[in-house]
Amino acid sequence: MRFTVVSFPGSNCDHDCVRVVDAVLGEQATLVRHTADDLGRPDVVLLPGGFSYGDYLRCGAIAARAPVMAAVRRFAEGGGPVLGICNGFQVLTECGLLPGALGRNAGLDFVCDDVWLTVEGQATPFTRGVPRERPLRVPVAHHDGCYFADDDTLARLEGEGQVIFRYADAAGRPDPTANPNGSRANIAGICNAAGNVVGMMPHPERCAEPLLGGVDGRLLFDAVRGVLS
Amino acid sequence: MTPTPPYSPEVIRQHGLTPDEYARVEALLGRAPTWPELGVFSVMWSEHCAYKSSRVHLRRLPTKGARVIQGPGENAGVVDAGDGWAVVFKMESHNHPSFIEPYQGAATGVGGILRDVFTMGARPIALLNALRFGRPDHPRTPYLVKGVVGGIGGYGNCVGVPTVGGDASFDACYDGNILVNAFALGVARADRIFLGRAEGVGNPVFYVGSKTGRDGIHGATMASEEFGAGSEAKRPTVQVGDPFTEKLLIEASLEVMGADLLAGVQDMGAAGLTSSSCEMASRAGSGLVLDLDRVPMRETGMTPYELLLSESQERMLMVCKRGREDELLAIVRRWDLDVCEVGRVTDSGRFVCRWHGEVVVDVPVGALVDEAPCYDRPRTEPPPPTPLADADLPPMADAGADLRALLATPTIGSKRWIYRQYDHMVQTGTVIRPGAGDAAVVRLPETPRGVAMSVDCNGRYCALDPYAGAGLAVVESALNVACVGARPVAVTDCLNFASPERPAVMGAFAAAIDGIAAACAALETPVVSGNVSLYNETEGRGIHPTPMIGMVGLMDDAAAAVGSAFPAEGLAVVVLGDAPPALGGSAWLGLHGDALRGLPPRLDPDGARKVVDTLLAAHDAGLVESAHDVSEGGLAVALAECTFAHGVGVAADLSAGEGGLPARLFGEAIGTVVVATADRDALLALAQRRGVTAWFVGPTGGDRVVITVDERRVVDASVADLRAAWEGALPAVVAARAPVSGGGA
Amino acid sequence: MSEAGTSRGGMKGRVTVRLRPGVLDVQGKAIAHALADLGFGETEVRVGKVFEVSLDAADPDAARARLTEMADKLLANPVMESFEIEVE
Amino acid sequence: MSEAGTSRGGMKGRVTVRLRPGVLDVQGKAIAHALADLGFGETEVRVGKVFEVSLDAADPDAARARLTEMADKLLANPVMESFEIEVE
Ligand SMILES: Nc1ncnc2c1ncn2[C@@H]1O[C@H](COP(=O)(O)OP(=O)(O)O)[C@@H](O)[C@H]1O
Ligand SMILES: [Mg+2]
Repeated sequence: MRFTVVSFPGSNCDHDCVRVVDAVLGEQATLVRHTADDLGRPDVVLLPGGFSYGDYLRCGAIAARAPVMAAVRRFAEGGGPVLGICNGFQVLTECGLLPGALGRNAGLDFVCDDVWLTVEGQATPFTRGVPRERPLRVPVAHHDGCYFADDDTLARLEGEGQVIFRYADAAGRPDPTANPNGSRANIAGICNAAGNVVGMMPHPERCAEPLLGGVDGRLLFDAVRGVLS
Repeated sequence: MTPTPPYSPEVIRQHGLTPDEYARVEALLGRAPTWPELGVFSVMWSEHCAYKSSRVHLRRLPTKGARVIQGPGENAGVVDAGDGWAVVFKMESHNHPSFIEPYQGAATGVGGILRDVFTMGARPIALLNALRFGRPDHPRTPYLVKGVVGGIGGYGNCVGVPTVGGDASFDACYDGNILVNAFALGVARADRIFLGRAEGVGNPVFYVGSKTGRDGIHGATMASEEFGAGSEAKRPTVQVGDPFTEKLLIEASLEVMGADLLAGVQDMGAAGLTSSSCEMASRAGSGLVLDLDRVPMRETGMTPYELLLSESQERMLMVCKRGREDELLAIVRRWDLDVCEVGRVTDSGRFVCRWHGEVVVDVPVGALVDEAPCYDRPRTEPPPPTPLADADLPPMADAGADLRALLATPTIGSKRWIYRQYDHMVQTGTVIRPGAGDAAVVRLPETPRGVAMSVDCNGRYCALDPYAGAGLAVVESALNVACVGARPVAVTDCLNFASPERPAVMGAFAAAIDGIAAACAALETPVVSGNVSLYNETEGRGIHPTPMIGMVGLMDDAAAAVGSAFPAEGLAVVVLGDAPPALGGSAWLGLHGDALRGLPPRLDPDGARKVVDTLLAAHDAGLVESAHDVSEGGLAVALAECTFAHGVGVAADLSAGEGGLPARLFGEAIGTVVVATADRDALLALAQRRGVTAWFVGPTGGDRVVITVDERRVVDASVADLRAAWEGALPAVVAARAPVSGGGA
Repeated sequence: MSEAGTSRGGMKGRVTVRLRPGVLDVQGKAIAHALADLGFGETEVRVGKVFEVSLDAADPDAARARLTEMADKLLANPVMESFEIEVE
Repeated sequence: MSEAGTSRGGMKGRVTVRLRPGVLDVQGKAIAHALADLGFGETEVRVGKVFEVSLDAADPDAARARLTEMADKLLANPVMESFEIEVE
């Protein structure tokens, strides 16, 4: 199975994603640069975390306009599974493949910590079969992870089951105190209407090996592998 | 108009040169220096570049060892990590810029230390930082803390190098002079280390990275004739960090090095183009000619003087192998960086700069480097510390209350508020995160091995006894590394002191060097890189001597790394080591008045070595479930800290301890370790075989911290309550609102 | 390519980007708090960005058109932000 | 406490904070680059912040004086930034 990881100048979790794909999952990973017009026939596309273009304008804003995004859009519109992680999520909202926007954390500071996530929707290739009974423990590391969408959009997301992950406490309750960044409705991840494009602020690639203190993130990668094989 | 000689005494003074030094400049040149030459001498002969007050003493540090691939003298130290891998690391100060502009000062400190590491061909995989702030209630402290932490995070997070640990404490002596010491570590193949040498006559020299502006040009220029009244816009400006460009520079540099295109390379750090060029030429015994007008410039009207002295960030000087220029250009341009051929390596032994064809600098490299002043400044022996009489000890009314109060001081309290703002997991290699163990552990890419790192220094001990205090910083950092299960292998340092022109400061400096040397020798941890920061004082008030130590350790199996907190109930808690508890300079003394009294902990390098070896043997035997060294706040604080992460309490009986109650509980026995083990008998037997004192203090379990002495329950507190005090310490300091626009994107 | 404020084609403009009303301005709120702590009494603060752009353009109208396009395409995110153009 | 721009004591002002000339503007640099990539040609961009403040003040002069003080004390960092005040 082929995973393409899209790398923008300033992406810094691109190699972490490659590592999960090849060293942990044992699948094929290809790194594709921002200037590429071709993704190399992938089965799955990952948009990694980091600070594309320094995040100097808005997070993900400049990357969303990079040449490679045309190919990502084609792949997504063709139903291919796309996962945007952290900066990748920001890129997906900036280019309109996902609704809403990500703003400055409510606490104003960068937050790097483990959080708990409830899995709300299993209708995406990255969550199919992922257990909903217990929350997942996954790290976040971002300065601008506060999910915003207007009331109508939010109602639509909730109504259509497009909210995929919510910040929760260890018992799986989406408590406001468990929200690390002030996101509306504790939203940590969403998908598009078709369900094939998923964006999330937490970093599943950072908890896919026991050595790093957790393996819940691996469930997402295993899920997409299961769906495609 | 460019000033011309003769220069007024005032101008010479502004360039940091004494009349004697200036006379030597003229003698070496056989003429008066041109204006740009004066600038070049000014920076090359500065304390920062020439180590003129410290050099004679630094020679006493042990720098050799079986694992050392590169000791001091290059951009960073290099140590063999096994299987053909090397770790490359260094620590550096950015104290003054961080006091002026905390966000950018700290950020550019991180950028600078990263360049020192990747310039050697190593990919940076970890950052640490050691911070010293003034009193928690000083009006400027919250602003400085927020700015510095924001800047470190802002830079490190963006470049994608995890900040995995550090050290932070608060003391009135840093009110007017904070310390921001940044440490970086990278990995490289041991046979692919790059050196800062301008090798190969005729090789082209390339400037790579950001354009040059008037950033950070030293203060001398501010008052010099070059800036007439009203030339506000030309004022030298604060250095601004551009971590995005740094990230590109890392990737481009490593790619260029990987393609074997370079004969030498060096980052432009302090004193920018001047020091990078001269140091490279000096190390190679070559010369350089530069065409300054070709340097990519950010502003209009820049002069040769400014170009030579600018400290614009994110720039490198690369000596390309002749014939490989196009490959270099292609790589660097693909990373969207400015690049320009600015000169050539010569065999003249001279540093020559041209400006539109005209020679404006022509100086023997030796005059700038080898002939730089070197002083053995007058010094006075540090007075021996005086023991505290029992009568001088404050009475201890309530040990439980004291324990809680100590945990609530920001120096001892949790540093979570800090490291939560640092991406400590990027690169997916962090095995022991900040807060989880006594040292950070990061896996060495492509191997099962781990590298452990810790930075430490207790300035109060150093103020009382610089020899012991500096040695104890080595001991503490070595123990921290051993606690997680790694063998300490080498040291980098950052020696922060007040003015070397004061004999007492110089005496302390010399003594600190000897203390470090003694401890490093016993532990077989040579010093492979470091930095000296002098003149840390405001209005004649100096900081405590603060020789920060960064210790690096190695372990074969990163997965075997152990945390500091009790992981489970029913384990046996054993204290390893016989260092006597000391109250001199202790946090407990500080709780009840002036801490700067009495005898600090004793330095026993050989004893420390035995504890390190025993601890590592215990790790190898699988006898260590957790390990935490005793430091500020003593044994009681160490025990309490061990209960927080997993909420597992402890019942400790300290009757076998030494001294009165305060000493037993809060005496700082540097060199002892709290170990939790599942096999108490085996651990005690192992220690005994190795001649190391070990005593069982009690079992883990419950949800309270209970300490008894001679059948008296002196502490009985809930873990949750103590933890709340400990976690609240730093947030309370920064709760005071600070200016918002002090920097940051 | 110098940064030192040389204007190109004579034209200079300014794009001010603001958060839309209804979008929580956490920075503005924090600043209002800080101002209150400093004794400035109760205030309301909204934080925006201003981009000062020097560009080649034939005349102010052309400059305005291009700045509008820049804002639409890059400088503002319509989900959360609105913008305003001024030309010197 | 509403956020939606209700004014207090009638007064509204604006503090524009800019980097001093010569101070590296990393954001401006990246944005100019991005604009060029999007086909907008060569531009120069400097990024500033604008604080729109509603405050109680007797008259425009009083408002201006208070805004100046706010900028001095909090909104601008004199080491790197300069500011400008406008009152409605
Ligand atoms: N400035 C800092 N940056 C990052 N981590 C820090 C900093 N200061 C402290 N830490 C982390 O917080 C934890 C506790 O530090 P410290 O209180 O110094 O513990 P100890 O006394 O055991 O050395 C350690 O993991 C340390 O790395
Ligand atoms: Mg410490």
